[in-house]
Amino acid sequence: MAVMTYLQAISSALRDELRADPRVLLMGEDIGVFGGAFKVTDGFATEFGPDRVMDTPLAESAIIGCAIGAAVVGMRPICEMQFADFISCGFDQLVNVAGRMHYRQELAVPIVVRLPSGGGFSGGPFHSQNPEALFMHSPGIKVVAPSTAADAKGLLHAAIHDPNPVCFMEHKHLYRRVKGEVPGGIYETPFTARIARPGSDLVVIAYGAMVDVALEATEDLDGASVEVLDLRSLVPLDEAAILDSVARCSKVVIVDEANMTCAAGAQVAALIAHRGFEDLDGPIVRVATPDVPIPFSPPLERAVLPGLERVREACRELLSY
Amino acid sequence: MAVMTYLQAISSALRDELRADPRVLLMGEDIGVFGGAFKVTDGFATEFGPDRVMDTPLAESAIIGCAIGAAVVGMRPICEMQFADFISCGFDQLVNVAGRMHYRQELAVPIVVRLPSGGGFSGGPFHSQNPEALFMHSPGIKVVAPSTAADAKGLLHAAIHDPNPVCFMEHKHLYRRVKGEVPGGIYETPFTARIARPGSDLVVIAYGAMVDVALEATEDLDGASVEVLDLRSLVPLDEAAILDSVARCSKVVIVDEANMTCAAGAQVAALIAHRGFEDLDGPIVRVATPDVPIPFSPPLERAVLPGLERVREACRELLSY
Amino acid sequence: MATETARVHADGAGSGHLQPEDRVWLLREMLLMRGIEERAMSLYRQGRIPGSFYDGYGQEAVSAGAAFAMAPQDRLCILHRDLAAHLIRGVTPARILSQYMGRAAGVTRGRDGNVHFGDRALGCVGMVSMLPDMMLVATGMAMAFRLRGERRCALTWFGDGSTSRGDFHEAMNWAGVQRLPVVFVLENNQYAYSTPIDKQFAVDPVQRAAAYGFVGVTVDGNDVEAVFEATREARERAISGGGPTLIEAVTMRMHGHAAHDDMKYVPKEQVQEWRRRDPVERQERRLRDLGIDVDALREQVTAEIDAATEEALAGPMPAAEDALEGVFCTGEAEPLGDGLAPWSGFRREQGVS
Amino acid sequence: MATETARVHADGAGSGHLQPEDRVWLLREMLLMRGIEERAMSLYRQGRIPGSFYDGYGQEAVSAGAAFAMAPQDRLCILHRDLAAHLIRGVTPARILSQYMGRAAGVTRGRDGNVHFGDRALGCVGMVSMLPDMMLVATGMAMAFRLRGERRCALTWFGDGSTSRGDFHEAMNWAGVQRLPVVFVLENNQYAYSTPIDKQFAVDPVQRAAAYGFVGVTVDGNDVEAVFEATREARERAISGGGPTLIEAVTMRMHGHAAHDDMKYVPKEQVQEWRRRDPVERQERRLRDLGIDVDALREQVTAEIDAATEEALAGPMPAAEDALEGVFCTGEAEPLGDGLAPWSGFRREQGVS
Ligand SMILES: Cc1ncc(C[n+]2csc(CCOP(=O)(O)OP(=O)(O)O)c2C)c(N)n1
Ligand SMILES: Cc1ncc(C[n+]2csc(CCOP(=O)(O)OP(=O)(O)O)c2C)c(N)n1
Ligand SMILES: [Mg+2]
Ligand SMILES: [Mg+2]
Repeated sequence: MAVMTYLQAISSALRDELRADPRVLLMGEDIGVFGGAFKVTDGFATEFGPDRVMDTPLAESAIIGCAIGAAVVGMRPICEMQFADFISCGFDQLVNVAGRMHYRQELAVPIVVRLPSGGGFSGGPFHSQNPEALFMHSPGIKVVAPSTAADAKGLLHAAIHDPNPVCFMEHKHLYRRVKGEVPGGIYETPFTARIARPGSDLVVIAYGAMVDVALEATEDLDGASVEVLDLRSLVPLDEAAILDSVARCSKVVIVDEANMTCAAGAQVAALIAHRGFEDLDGPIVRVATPDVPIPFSPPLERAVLPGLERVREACRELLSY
Repeated sequence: MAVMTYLQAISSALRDELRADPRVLLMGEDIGVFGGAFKVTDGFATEFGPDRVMDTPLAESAIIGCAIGAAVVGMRPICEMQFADFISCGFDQLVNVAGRMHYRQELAVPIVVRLPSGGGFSGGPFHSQNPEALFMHSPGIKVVAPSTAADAKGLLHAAIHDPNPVCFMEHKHLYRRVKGEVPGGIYETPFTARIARPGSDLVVIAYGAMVDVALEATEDLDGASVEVLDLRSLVPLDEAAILDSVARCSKVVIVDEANMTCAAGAQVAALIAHRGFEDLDGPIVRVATPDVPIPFSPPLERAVLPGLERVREACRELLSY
Repeated sequence: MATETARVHADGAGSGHLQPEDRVWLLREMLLMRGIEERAMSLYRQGRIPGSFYDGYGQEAVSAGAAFAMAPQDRLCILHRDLAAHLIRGVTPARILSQYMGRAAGVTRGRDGNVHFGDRALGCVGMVSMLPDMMLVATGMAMAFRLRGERRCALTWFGDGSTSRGDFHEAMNWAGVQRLPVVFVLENNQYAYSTPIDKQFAVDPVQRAAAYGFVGVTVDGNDVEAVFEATREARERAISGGGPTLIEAVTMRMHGHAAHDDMKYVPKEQVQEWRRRDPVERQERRLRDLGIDVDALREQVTAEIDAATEEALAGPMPAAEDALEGVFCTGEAEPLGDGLAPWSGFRREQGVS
Repeated sequence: MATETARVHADGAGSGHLQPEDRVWLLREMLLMRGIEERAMSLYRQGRIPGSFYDGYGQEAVSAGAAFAMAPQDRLCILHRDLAAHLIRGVTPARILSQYMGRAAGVTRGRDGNVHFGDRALGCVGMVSMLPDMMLVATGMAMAFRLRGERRCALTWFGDGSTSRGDFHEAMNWAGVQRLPVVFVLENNQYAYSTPIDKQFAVDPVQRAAAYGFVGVTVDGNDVEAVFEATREARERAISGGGPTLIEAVTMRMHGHAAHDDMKYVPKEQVQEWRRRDPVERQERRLRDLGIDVDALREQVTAEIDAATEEALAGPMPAAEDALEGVFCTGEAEPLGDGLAPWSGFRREQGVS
């Protein structure tokens, strides 16, 4: 198996699909000649031509809307938002046209929207957002969020093969920081959770960039056996895996990077409080970004994003409950 | 005190404000000559003129964006979405421009966005949505949702006086069904919860149209003493009142009409599971609309919206826990 | 490539590309549309149609004329006053009435409301309420056709009011930059709900086409053959690489926005003036001149609607359990199928007569 | 009212409405902009500016010329390559450099990134990233001015790329329908990030103004006096009820989109050609011809930037506790204040000289 960065794994999945399936088409701003703001599609325009790696006008609603149109006549469009934050400009097409199409008309909309998301590098209020909860709340959209290179590739393949609209949350902070072994060729990672590290005293539930934070924060926590559950998929949410971890560990900390209120973590907490209540041996603790725009200046940004210390503290406190 | 419908109370608040404050300005599609799709502004154009009760082009992003511009130069614009569902078309201006303005620039954006929301009358997937959770997840936006005529007026006054962007969730199903005594003149209902009916065995937490459902469903529940807490405001969320009810009742059912995942109810559940855990004497039960678009046909719509039976059943089950 | 706005068939001479059978077909579909909508309005008043009800009375020529120019392999996004387009593509009156009544046999099986439907098997995508979102979907279809080198086009309708929204612009601009085989039919019926066009735009939006680099055409929207002809030309241009066309069909919304709307805001004279230009009567006159028995046709159509109404009323409502099914596709993603295309010109193209 | 696109001052003759002091002021602000951005770039390379860094090298005339035509009571939404506008309104270089470095003394106190700022006390709203959202905010300001019968206008800049987005259209259309006192300055610098204009639009967007019912003007964006003159005229039109103006300032982005972008996608000849038209050098030549000591001015500016850099570097970073404050306004909503307006014409208007 090759060792790749998270970013290379994403590129590799896209390249493999472009080679394998003539229906696959990439659409986005500056993804062609320039290779994308993060260079995910570097060199693609040369290999696949400007029609299949399409530099679009600066128009997110059009990118999603045209992808929907292409999808229903047989293409497999993959849209890149230059930053996840810009999905606000294509939100209507995503939630109202793509998300509600199959239920209403039995017409599948096989599109993937790639959303470079998350903070940690002074991107400020408009280049650091984690909008996944917006899609989770909108029926008909799948949402996945890989934390490792292997899953980045496998989930992207699965997303492209899926007959439904899929939001692929790729965390910018992982792009070049995360490296790992990645199987060759096309393979699918299922839309289910994965136990990143088994444990028995407490489970930290996380996804995306927060999985590493959870692992590192709890690596050595006064000898406690801490499980880390990597959700990988937010829609569908692997409720069985979540409840299973809770049943085994009895204590839960949920970490996500999005703004706290109505976030993915809120849904996981609500699920456990309802259906895992009897297994609980302490409050369900959440660590998330408070309800503020992500500030630009490093001391401010550090103060709001969930970091090692906050996770560690939350776990310690709960363990001693 | 006059007896008014919920809709008349909203009209009355708008009229009083237009009379009292020259900075107040209504903007929306068909609100002028026609008086609005629901006739909330019936006759207003005659009294206040087409400039202050402005028929706008069909352009939600422009309605919100122009309201922001007018607000920062001293106006107090109140925008009407013809249906709450259409906020998807003005979502970006609302969350990125209005919501994040004060934090970034200390510039207040005193706008109100009126959102006729909710289902129950075969409005189908695009005239029945309850998008409040989207705003709750977006920092910098207040969200209120009255359930009575008196609160509809008082919360709207408070929203208009508030220096921040406020989403005013007015439930279409309550417009003409709900009637009540409404104080005269301009008064403010605080952005806090209200105990709609005190009780001690179980609390049902709800807002908007679900408050009546909760009250009716639990009016006579095998003699149990059921409290109903009407949240009224979702941002800010009256955490103290919620935790207080939970402390007194120990059992909680949360009802909201929005799609289940990441809804307001999820946030309330997560809050309680974290900070009210010790007071709990049973799982936190949620009743909400499953994650489907709201279907048009009556038997389908009835099957998904939270109704009396589902609430009753949830309470019964929890009471016997 | 900015071209001038042109006018076709303002003289009402009719299209030279239509056989008598075609002209009858067009009238038939307009009569069907009008008849179904009238029937639906009375079903609505009887409480048999839930929600609201919208119709296209007085605008029948726009959807009939444009849809008639579309080939089986073309794709359509049909708007809320365009019932004739569904009929032409092959949706039966019984399925339409079932749809309005929220029955299981409706096109969306009760999932969506009256005009929000499209039969995917017939190459149509049902609209969403958010106007004019479908312009982008049609643009995307056309993009796929161009990428694959196919001689097909996409067509969508939209109202004067919805030209104010951003998606109008994004679609027009994208289609212009990429020179896509798409036909945009702007149904200018003078009002957006209660709002007259002078509050929607300062300059007739057909003028915008040139600023996007393609052809804009104004056509008498109450002359079904003129609409057909303009669309036929636009389709030819599209499939032969000439890029998009914006067709403005000038017409009038003769009923309220929806069933509840008494249209008090419309000056009476305006309605009276347009009543004289009724598109159905106009086509009837043409056919009577050709010696065709229009009254027999009317009777046929009424009988068909009667039968359809009975069939629809006899059908069951959807089962409550069904409400949770189908949010996601669980099988293969099947693309849109081909629709009917009754224009004789297509049979001639294929050597069939 | 659709008018033709006009060209002003393509000959580079300079504006007849500027006194020598004004012309010096304009050069000074352009030199300051260039100098601050150059300094910032080296601070960025030293790791003292977090995040990314964007500049407006080669486009200094567009923001300087347009902002100089704005009165104190006018309101501005300033975009990412428009630093000179901030300077003209009265934001000091030290506050700008502090802003870039995320310091407490920056205009947004570290809340937002480098170019995303505006000083509300000086009548400016800082941009959001989503382009061109601020067009609607400016339109709304102008709407308020018209409603209140005030002789003021709003102005905003935006790039060629952002003309593709829906908000461009909604703003242009709304401003046209309501004939609002707003000036739209389209900064056509040939690229949107890596994407050349021919992938953004088929026809020069200045042509769209007529389709929205107002005046479109093309101006040499590298001639600060021509930009001033076009904006002055547009402002006159706006405040006297003549409606909006779209000014297209044709220029070239001479640096990469941001600090990380080597601009490989731009043909070398294109850059070379535009280098000859440098807007700063052009204004310098004009002033030298008037006998003004440009070198002394340059030195002054450098000294000012040195001092500002020192001041900014000495300032503290914001306190971590501060991160949670101020999401909501808790006091009174205070509207925007008035900015500086150094053009001598405004002093003359007020009888001051
Ligand atoms: C984005 C959006 N906002 C508001 C509405 C509510 N609405 C429904 S129809 C309508 C008027 C549409 O006018 P027009 O486009 O001219 O179409 P017409 O009904 O006249 O055919 C409005 C405002 C909508 N459907 N979509
Ligand atoms: C809605 C939106 N989508 C994407 C981006 C990412 N982005 C930042 S600048 C830029 C190019 C802007 O081009 P243009 O409008 O010509 O302005 P310029 O930078 O050339 O001055 C892009 C695509 C954005 N800022 N906003
Ligand atoms: Mg209309
Ligand atoms: Mg540009």
